[in-house]
Amino acid sequence: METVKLIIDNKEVEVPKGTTIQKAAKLLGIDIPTLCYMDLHDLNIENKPGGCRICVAEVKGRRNLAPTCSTRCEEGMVVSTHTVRVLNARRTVMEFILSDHPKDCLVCPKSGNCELQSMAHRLGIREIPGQEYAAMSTYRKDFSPSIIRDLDKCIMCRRCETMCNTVQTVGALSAVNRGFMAAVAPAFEQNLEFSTCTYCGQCVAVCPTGALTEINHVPSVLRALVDPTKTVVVQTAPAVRAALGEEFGYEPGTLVTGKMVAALRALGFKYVFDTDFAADLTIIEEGTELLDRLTRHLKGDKTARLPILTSCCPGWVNFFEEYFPDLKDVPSTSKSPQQMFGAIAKTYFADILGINRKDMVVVSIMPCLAKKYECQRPEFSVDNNPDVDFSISTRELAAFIKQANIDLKTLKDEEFDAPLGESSGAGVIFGTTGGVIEAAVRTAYEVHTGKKLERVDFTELRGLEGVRSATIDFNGLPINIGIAHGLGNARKLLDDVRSGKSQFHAIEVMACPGGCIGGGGQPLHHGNSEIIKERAAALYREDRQKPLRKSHDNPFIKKLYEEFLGKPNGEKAHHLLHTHYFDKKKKIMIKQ
Amino acid sequence: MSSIKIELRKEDVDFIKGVCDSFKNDPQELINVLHTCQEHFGYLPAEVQEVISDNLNVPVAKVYGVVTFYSFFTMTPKGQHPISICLGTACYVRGAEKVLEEFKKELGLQVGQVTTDGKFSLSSLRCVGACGLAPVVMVGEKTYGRVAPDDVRNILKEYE
Amino acid sequence: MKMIKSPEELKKLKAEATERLYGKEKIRVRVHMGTSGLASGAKEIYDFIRLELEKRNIDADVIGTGDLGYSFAEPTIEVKRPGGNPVVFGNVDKLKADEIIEKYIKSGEYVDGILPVNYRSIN
Amino acid sequence: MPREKMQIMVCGGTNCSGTHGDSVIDNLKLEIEANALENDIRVLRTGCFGLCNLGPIVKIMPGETIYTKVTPDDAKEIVSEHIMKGRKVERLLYRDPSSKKPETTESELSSHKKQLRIVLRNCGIIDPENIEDAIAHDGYQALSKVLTEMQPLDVIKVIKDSGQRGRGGAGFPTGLKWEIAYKNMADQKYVVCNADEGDPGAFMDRSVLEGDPHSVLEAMAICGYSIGASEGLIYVRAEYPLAVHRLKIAIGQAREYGLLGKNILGTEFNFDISLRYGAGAFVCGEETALIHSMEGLRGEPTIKPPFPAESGYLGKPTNVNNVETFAGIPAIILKGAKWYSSIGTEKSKGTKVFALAGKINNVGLIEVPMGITLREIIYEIGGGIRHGKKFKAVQTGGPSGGCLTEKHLDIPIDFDNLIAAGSMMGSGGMIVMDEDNCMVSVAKYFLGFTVEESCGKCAPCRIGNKRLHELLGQISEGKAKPEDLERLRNMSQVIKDTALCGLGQTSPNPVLSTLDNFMDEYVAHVHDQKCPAGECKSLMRYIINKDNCIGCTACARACPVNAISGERKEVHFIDQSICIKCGTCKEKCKFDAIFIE
Repeated sequence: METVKLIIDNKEVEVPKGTTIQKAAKLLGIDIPTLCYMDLHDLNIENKPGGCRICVAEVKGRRNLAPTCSTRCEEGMVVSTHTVRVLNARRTVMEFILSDHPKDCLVCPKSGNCELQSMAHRLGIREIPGQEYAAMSTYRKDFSPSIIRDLDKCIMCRRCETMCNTVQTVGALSAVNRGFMAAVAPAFEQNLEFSTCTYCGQCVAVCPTGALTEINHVPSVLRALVDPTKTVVVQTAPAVRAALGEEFGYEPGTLVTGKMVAALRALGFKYVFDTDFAADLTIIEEGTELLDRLTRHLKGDKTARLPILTSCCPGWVNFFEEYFPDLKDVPSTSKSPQQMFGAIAKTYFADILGINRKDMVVVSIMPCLAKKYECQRPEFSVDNNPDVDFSISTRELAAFIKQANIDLKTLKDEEFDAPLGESSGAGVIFGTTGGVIEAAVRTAYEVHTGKKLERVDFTELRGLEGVRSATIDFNGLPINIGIAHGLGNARKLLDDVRSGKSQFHAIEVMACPGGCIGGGGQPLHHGNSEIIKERAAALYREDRQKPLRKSHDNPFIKKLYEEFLGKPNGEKAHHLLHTHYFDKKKKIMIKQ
Repeated sequence: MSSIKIELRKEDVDFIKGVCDSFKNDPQELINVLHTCQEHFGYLPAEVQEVISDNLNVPVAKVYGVVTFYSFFTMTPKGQHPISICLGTACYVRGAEKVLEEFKKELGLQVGQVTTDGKFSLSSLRCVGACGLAPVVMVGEKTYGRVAPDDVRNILKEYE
Repeated sequence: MKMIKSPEELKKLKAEATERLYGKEKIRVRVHMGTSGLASGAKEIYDFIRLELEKRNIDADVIGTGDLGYSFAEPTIEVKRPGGNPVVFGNVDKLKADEIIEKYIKSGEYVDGILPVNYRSIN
Repeated sequence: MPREKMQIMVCGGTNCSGTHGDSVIDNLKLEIEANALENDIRVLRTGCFGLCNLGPIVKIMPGETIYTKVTPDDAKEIVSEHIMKGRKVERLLYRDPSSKKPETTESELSSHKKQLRIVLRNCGIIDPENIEDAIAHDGYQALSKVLTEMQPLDVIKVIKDSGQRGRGGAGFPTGLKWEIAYKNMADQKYVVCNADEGDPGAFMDRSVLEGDPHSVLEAMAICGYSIGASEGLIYVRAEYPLAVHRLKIAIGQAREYGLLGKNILGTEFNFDISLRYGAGAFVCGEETALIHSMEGLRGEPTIKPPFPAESGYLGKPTNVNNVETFAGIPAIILKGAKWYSSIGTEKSKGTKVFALAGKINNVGLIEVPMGITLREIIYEIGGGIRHGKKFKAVQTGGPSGGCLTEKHLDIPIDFDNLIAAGSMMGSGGMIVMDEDNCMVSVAKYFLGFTVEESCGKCAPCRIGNKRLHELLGQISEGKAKPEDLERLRNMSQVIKDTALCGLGQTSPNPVLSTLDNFMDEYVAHVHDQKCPAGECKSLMRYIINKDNCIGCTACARACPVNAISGERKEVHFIDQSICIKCGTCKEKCKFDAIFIE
């Protein structure tokens, strides 16, 4: 590889040709600050508009300062990253940015976790001159079912736009207007609700400021907890336990399952259950559906459409309802684990407790913002009583725990409650890309072949590549599996399905890059994709530690079918655990 | 979710489709499509942008992003007699701002607004290239040169 | 279709065009009709001159061109009489155009508003 | 045809302030009347001959005799000798200093004319809607020469040797640009003509497109041949409907004549041109922004490298030049690099078209050799300052440039000297300002333009320029603090240092250059709350002169905000706290009793 040598802050460094100054500096331990640049290297995501101009440095012989995020190293370059000129420029530009930013840090939802705030601190900004007459660019606030947009706080880093367009290909957000009033917004600056937004929350996950945050459902949960007439049940998604610890100072990848359960109990939840249980249930239903379609397909039944697509990710469901309504009979009809849990909790478990579903409140802790919208879908309620009442994100849970004076670190590990708290390792790995399909394969293989799996770990289905494929031998029957995470990658596979080119029997799709561990409701990764890798590793670790690794081995699942549901995909199961999809593409109506 | 239904007349939808077709539904031709549609409709209402988005397969947010980027595109209809005051440098140094003020006063409008009867709309633009005639005012297609604030009332009278 | 298929044909066409457009000595009027000229009323002057020359039975070519650059004196027109040098007149309104036709075009008598050529050109 | 009457033409008149043309005319008329010749001899006032250093000029027809530096006293001799006796007045003829030979006709004197038309050679001459008129004027001869006699590298060498630099603003050598695009291999390359002339007060590109579109088409084809491109695009402002119309006609005719399309002039070379429209974004003059705009996107600039020559339109090597650059190319090919490089200064060759505007008499387009001085442009071509006012400054380079003052009047204008003087060539707008223009307001005007035209991508331009504009507003309202001037300079410097594209980086130039050249005006606004030019409204005070006021009440009745009080027949008084400085009172006063302080 061709390399170049250059000097940064009097230190020599040799880097491959094409390396940016910023990356070269990092090798020397020089951390050049930036606000807009973001590199999620392992996920192949880069945001490099060169817009914040915080990362500038002096390059000898150059007329103006160079943005180090996008200036390539050249042989013999001499770079200084902290001369008086650079520091003055960086501070002045920061003052510019702050001069058009609300000063309500104390009450901002991003306070303490805001990259702009940290930058102001780091650069030692002590005053913002000219505030008396400085105009601010102000916009209407927008509250959608999942996401709050407060564009007054937008600094035009364009990360959300990159996520929404380049990565997710959702195209709900675009830079709009120009100059001082430029911002990132949906078409016609309407509410997100009326856009093509899937609520995947990736925009929120990367927003450096308080411009994009989630709708806070903690107050509603709190009200339910103190209501003596309500039995409050909580379910926690698999990806939450692998990330919650980060909010309390644990290293990324630390599993805090037991402490999380203890904290939830301490918060007053009557029953602390595991969404993993519902994940196991999902596998039974989805796996049965897959095998059914597969068998029919093999017999030549043209109505059995393949590939089957997973349907446990609500962002993904929103996406295909918007962009692929013509394929809405292709995905599995199985509800997501969150909704399966709610449906079972408010029927089966309410029966066990002998209470009316109206007196039960189901709360879910999710790594996801689309779940907030999903639980509000009208088809997931009975007589206006939703199966899942509130969905709060990992971040909200962390804040809730802190507000309740609970020191997570000192809590003793506790166990989930029965019966909806028991799960297999297959349910755990739902939280990472490839996990759902691996879980499904574990079950489908054994059900289809009648043989016991010798090897439970399908490592060929794991990894962070955007689109992956593998062929699993079902005792002589090769099953082609496709995996996509990130909606842009999903679109590629879906385009093939639409055109009939797809060779897959089953496809797993997760809306968020990395799967749920990289969800829009997770603790912020601040552009460090290592964190996402660590979380995935943690889930696979928990899977390995579980005594049961396959969903159909979960004794409580078996019991559920025996006592309540009957057969997988049976009539009752169909009624409670399956759903249907809608065509949500915008229609152009002809005026008569 | 984008579940709003938009309504347009069939001939309008057909017109837009025709325009997009004539540019081979190439997303790169978005600006040319917008030009043609604005020429036809006089402005680019949201509905028109939706149909363009649909035909060119460009997210409507991006279409809107483009429309709001370029000052030539507008989402509000112009008045029957659109009045544009050139604020190019040559006109500026010869007092165009005072002329603009006079129009604002006479019409009770701000730049970008239309009179309630839809008769006049007021806009400023940068250099129509008739610098020799500065300050220049355009009403529709007609150009008025060397306009002084005192002339404003007379110009408006022509259109009453 | 007048496809030019070789450099020789281009040269030939150049000669033909020059002959056709400039070969015959006659009165030639150029009205400068760029945006700036048109904004000052050059189109009206163009129409007026065409019509009036016809009415007054004067054989002439009237050509619309781009602007000459004399923004301060627009509209401007250029008149070339057979054998004479082209003369540019500025601030031409209908009254002036009438005067130019009557005096300069008909009898070569100059009128006010002449703009001498103030430049050199490589042409 | 009747025998031509004798006619005397005198330059100047109403427009010209530099000479005493008026008195010359008066005296000539007196002499003619004194000799009772008024029926046979006419005295006419003409526009500028472009020979102002020899002016006033008197031209006598027939014969085209030119007298130079004529004084009013010379009238008598001209009439008695030349008119009555047909003898030329030898001493008034111009004599070439070296040959001492008298030059008597205008054409003999033409080498003294300051303007030289290369780019504008056909503007106003040919019928732009008739390709044969263009062909009759050497149109497409350069293309023919290139295609049959030259290899691509030969063409690039000619352009390089000519020393032509891009007329779009930054002055990058054209030949070098072509060479880079030539060297970048690709299956498809593009030639783009930047016709998005957005600089307020500049209209040279439009004039070329409207007056001589074929030169541009021809040059683009030459460029295509040189760099290996078969497609050309013209990015033209939609606000130029006439230019678009004539371009469409020209392209159509060129195709019809086989001068665009396949196998041009029977060679292997294919080249065609299509139009893309701008939609009102100044920033699209920047190459990368222009390319994004052509791709149907927001015209936001991106960081260079990669340069368009590596990765431009659709990611392919793209050569972008502006209209004026292209329009000069055919002449360079036909007349040679040596000829072109003999014009201009050492580092800036050829001619430059300027759009003269503002407080100058002869507003319009001029084309002058590089190296001419501002003084020559303003006083010898532009006819001086309007209404005989005092020259204050010239803004060149539009919102990206700076102002040049009295002290810069004699520096030879070229790319480098303008930059050294704190301004830039830009696209060639030249706005002349007189004593009535407040330089703080001028800076504020340009910043207002930049704020409106900023794309909003980078923080220094999006927010920084807004803050600069606001602070200039504070200054012009007399509300700024002394330390704000230092802050103004620092903000300007940082924006220049950190902004993403050329628009942002140059946007503070009007501030920096006025700070450098007119610090006293800033100080007056900040320290004394006074606007020396009397332009800043909020610093103006309308005051009633007690001696002149007779108490007619006209002003008080006219005041729209009732700021004027006073009894009938008594001195009136203006309440400054109510006054909105509309000036109505001053207009109404018949006794000159109201003055502005």
